[in-house]
Amino acid sequence: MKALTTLIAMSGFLREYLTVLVFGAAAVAMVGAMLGAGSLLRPKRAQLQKYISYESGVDPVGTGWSQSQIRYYLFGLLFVMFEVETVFIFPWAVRLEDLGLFGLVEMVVFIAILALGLLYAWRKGVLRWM
Amino acid sequence: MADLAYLIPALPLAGFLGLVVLGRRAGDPRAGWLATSAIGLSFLATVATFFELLGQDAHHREVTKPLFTWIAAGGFEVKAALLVDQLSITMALFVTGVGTLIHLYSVGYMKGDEHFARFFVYLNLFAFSMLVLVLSDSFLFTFLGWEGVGACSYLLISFWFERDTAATAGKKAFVVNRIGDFGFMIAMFLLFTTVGSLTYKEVFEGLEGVSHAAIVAIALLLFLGACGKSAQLPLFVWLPDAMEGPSPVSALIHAATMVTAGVYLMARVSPLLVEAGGALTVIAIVGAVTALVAAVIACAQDDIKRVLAYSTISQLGYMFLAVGSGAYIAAVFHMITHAFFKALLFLGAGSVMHGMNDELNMKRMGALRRWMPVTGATFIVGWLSIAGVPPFSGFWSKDDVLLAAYDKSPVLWAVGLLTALLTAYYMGRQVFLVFFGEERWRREEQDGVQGNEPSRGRPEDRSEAEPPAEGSHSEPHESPRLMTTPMVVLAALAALGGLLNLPFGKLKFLEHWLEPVFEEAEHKLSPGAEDLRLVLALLAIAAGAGGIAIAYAIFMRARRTAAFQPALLKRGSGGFDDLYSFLVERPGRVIANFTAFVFDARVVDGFVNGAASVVRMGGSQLRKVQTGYVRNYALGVTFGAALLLGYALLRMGI
Amino acid sequence: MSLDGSWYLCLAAAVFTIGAVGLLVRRNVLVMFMCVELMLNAVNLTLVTFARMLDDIGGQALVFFVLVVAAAEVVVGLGIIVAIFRRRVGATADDLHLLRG
Amino acid sequence: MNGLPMNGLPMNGLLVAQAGQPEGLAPLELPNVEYSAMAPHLILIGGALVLLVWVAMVRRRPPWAWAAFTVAVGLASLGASWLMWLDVGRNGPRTAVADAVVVDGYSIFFMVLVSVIVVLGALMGESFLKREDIRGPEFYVLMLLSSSGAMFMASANDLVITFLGLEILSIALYVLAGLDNRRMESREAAIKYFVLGAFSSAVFLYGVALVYGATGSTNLGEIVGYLQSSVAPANGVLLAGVALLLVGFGFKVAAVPFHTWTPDVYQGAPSPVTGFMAAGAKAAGFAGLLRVFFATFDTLKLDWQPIVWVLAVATLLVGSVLAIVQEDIKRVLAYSSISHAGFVLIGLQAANEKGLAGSLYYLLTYAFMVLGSFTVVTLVGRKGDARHDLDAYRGLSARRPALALAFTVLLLAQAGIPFTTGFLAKFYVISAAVEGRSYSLALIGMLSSVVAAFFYLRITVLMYMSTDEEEAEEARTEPLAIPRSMAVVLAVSVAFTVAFGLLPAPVIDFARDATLLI
Repeated sequence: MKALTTLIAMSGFLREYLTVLVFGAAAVAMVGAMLGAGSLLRPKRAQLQKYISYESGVDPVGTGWSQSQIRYYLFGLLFVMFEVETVFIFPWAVRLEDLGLFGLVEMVVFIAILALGLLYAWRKGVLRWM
Repeated sequence: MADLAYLIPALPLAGFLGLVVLGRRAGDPRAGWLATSAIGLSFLATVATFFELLGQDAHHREVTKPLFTWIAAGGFEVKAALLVDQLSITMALFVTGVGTLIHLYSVGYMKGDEHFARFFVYLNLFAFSMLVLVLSDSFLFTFLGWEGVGACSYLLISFWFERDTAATAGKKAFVVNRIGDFGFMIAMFLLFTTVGSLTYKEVFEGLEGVSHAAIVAIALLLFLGACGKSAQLPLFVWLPDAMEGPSPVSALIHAATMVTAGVYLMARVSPLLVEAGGALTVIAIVGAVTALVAAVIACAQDDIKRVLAYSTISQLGYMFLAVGSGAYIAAVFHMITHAFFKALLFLGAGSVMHGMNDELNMKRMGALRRWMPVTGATFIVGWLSIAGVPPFSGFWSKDDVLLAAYDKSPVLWAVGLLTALLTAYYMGRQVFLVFFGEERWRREEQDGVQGNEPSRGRPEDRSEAEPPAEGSHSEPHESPRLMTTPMVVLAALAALGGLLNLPFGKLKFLEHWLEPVFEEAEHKLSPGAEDLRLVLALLAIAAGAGGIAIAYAIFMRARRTAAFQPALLKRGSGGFDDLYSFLVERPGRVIANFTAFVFDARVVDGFVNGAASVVRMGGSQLRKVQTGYVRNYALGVTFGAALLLGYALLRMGI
Repeated sequence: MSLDGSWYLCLAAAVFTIGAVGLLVRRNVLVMFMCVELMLNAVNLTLVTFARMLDDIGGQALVFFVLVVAAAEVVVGLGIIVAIFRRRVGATADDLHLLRG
Repeated sequence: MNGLPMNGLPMNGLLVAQAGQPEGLAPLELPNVEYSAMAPHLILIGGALVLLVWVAMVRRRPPWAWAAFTVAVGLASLGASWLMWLDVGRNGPRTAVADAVVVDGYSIFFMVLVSVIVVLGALMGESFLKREDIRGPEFYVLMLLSSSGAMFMASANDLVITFLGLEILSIALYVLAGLDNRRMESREAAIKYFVLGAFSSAVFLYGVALVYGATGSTNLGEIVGYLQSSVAPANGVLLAGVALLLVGFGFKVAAVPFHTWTPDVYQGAPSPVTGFMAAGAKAAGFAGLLRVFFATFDTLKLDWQPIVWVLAVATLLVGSVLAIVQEDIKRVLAYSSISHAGFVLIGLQAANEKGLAGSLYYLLTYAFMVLGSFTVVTLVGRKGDARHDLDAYRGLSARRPALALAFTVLLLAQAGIPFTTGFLAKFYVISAAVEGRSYSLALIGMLSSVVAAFFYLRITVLMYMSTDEEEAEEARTEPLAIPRSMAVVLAVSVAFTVAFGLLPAPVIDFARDATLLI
């Protein structure tokens, strides 16, 4: 009972979260019940074929591990770098007018340095997609 | 006043330095003459200062002449200064006087010795040290002289170091003296801690503040030092062996001067001894016992010089007996007369050896007075004096000592009387064996046996002028005049020495002279004692005559020379050597072995190597922490972080 | 009534410790790397909470720098990890123990 | 960083995500950023960028051009910091860039030190790269960047700047450690250094956050103000923050128990990088540590002094004891660097003026000694940078007497033999400890230097006790040529160690005048 009373006394702020909580719990309960009942009721005859990883019907070939192309990584890394750059540009953009010329020059320098990095990476052949 | 005083020690020092520089070039006689002139001038300076002091009235005869600042170490400062008073001048007088005579004698005696110059270098150094000891105004300077004479006695005893018996004798003398010096040093430390200064004047003034126990301790320790130097009972073993040195050395150092240093010290610290009541009786007892023991051993010695050595120990016993019974003046008087007749006897013995080709054993001498008339005559004067036959000096001084001893306690007087009888006996035996009786040295000649006691190859023989080749055994011959003149002078002094302090009323010069120095220390004779003097004197004369009669009966009449010579006595102080080596040497050797092999090897080295191996082992264990796995390292960092956070919580908690 | 700051701080501390333990326990280098990111974000949460509690902008500004640093670490870290573990299957941190002692 | 331009912006407005209402915004005052305060840092970063552009644009380049350029940049930053030293000398220390960066004797001391290290490091690296034919200026660019990070750490007046400096320094070093990708150890060293570095910087950051939470600001000046004003400053959160900061610095400085990475990374990384790391990274770590603990947390002295004592003792003992059982020269030098860190910690633990000056002096002299030593290690390592077992040094005196002599001087200096700066450094630090009345620490310091003397002498003995078959073996391997640039580094470091050992006055004054602007 004590849990209930604290529940009511909670502030409005929490009540909104409460509804989200209840809604999520209901969904989980429903799906769980269905799958649970299924696994309980069906007979269990384990065969090897049943445990092959399902690759949309195609029989899997080779081991689970494969030589991943490095270039995917490189692009990922570059993306992270420039995405963080934008993190800094956002607050700058919000107060553009107040920052005036000083702000502009500083941001240009900021972007230029990062562009230099990109130029170096480009000359090093990182961007060549082969 | 007494401005010549500094010359007294300075001259022998100058002689010493001169000889060191040009000794070798000066060569045989000239070096000797240089040394003798140095000490002669010093004697003149002493006489001049003596007369100057005599001119002063009784109470102004004490002068302190500052020389220079020796040690200036922060608060502690030692100034070198000479204390010129009646006692020190008396000592200086007979030290330089007898010293000059013996230097003269040595010039003759050492003629032909390869290390002639070196002998006189040591003699002058000895004279300087002795004078410093006697004239110093503080314990520290006395100790400087004390060590100097100790060193010189070592150098002179082992003068003929090729002979290993001489070398070991020198070492033995030095070690035994060191034990005495050890006592002296501790006494000085005690004095410094309790009184805070080392000069005699300040020490004696500052004595009130010191506890009685400390004073007794200091007195006994100083007495231990005196025992070491003056060869009293526990530490007398070195003196008989010291006879290995040349005879003038025995005469100067081991009869007249150095051995009396102990008595001088006791006299100098008399104000302190008075405060230390119990110590005086101890000194008296040790003195008496030493006198008796030495006299008994002397009776059984055949070596002419060893008899005189034990006799010296015995006479020193008398002096300490006098000091113990409070009669400092009697002790000094006996010291002076003893210096005269003992130096004379040793020189006599030296001249006998000189004439008899270094023959030491009295059994192979006899009737030498016909061949050595002067030596014989002077020896007999010395003998009569030491035996206490009036009017010779020995009688007067010994009589004073016995009177004081009686006053202290009749038992000590009885021991003293017995010793006097024994003294007369063994000196008589020596004289009859050596100078009277039939010529026993001639009988060996027929037997063809020429074995005198010490090995033939003694350097002293090589150094003898006449070639031994002449006949199997040369006739004994008189020593050259250079050697006999000092003996005659000494004989005169020995005979007339008594005049210094005749016991009749005004004639007590020495007593009046030394009165101011010992005024409160001197033990006033109890009233009844004075009239006993005559009775005691007669008894002493009787004892002396009795001893001589016994000796005469045994050695002149009975033709039997086998008097009672039990084996133990024969070995003399040998017994004591074994005792000491058993008591001291064996445990010392065991401890040394233990520390060297067991402790040092196992513990110390073990510790050092152990530490090294611990570090190495620790290193190899710790190395396991570096596993190479990143996650272990991360664990290390986390552990550190946890440690610090834990500490922070702890800090916050309290 | 809104939750006071200490709840958020405790949550952040919990996340931080999970990240730290994760780094110690897991063997795969990538997972260890993700745990580090987890720890950094836990610190971000603490910073923001303190900023709100102190009503001071400094904390939030600091978060930006933390983000930049985390990004830089990601780029460099992945670069090194990929360079080293390209040729081997199932790269775990424990394969790396050539240097030890 | 409340001096940031966004100050006036209703940040919390953003959080609540109402529609923007710009009219009610407070006017924005802009901080005046005087770039002159960060001249040396900017020179280094500029140099790095120019190098990057140069290699990107220009194809052909003479082999030594990059090294020469880096040396020029190093000298330029040295000149700039010397000018700042004179300027501070004239009109006193000041803070700049909205109190974020401080220009005082202390920071300029480290700028000078780091510039010198850059110059020597570039010289050392040039012939190494030629020998191992590692193309590309990456070595120089990363070195310049990490040095700028080191300078930021030294001149930071704000924990954020310290953290940024730490990160710039570390990330550049992670890559530098993995530069020689032919050798597996180098890559392994990089990974280890990276994972542990990231972990410890996260811990450090958490410390910063806690200190921020407890004192309300990350600016060192304001923290000091807070500590002095508040009545019971030492509350739990602050102490925990201080503890975590100590963990972060401890890791960077390789104090025990955070030292475990040092031997592996020092052995794995290429020798010139290890040299740079041992000199530059350690100096930067101590710069931050000394400023934060000595200046800022001075009022909490009673709290952190015992724990620093424990760290110092552990570092001293573990450093010297483990060095004895090592067989690889770089691991020996790694553990010796740990024990040297212990000595500097003694200076910190003394927590008095003399202790600070002692530590600074120690870092300066140690930098020269360790750079010289690693030059020799690089040389003896020969092609492939693999010959680091102690036997490689057997009989070195017979083959290269000059090299052997130089190495002996440097080793003896590290052991603390008189007439070298090493002795004065140890003496300075230990006398500070005695003055600070931590006698036990001084004693342990001396004990560990006794143990340390053993493994320094062991190497010296190896060099001078040549055995015959060594001669034959040497003839077979390619001759040990000493390129000019390496010779210069050796000469400079040995000269510095001995010259200022004999007449130490100028360097000691330099360390003493490097006062802190509290």
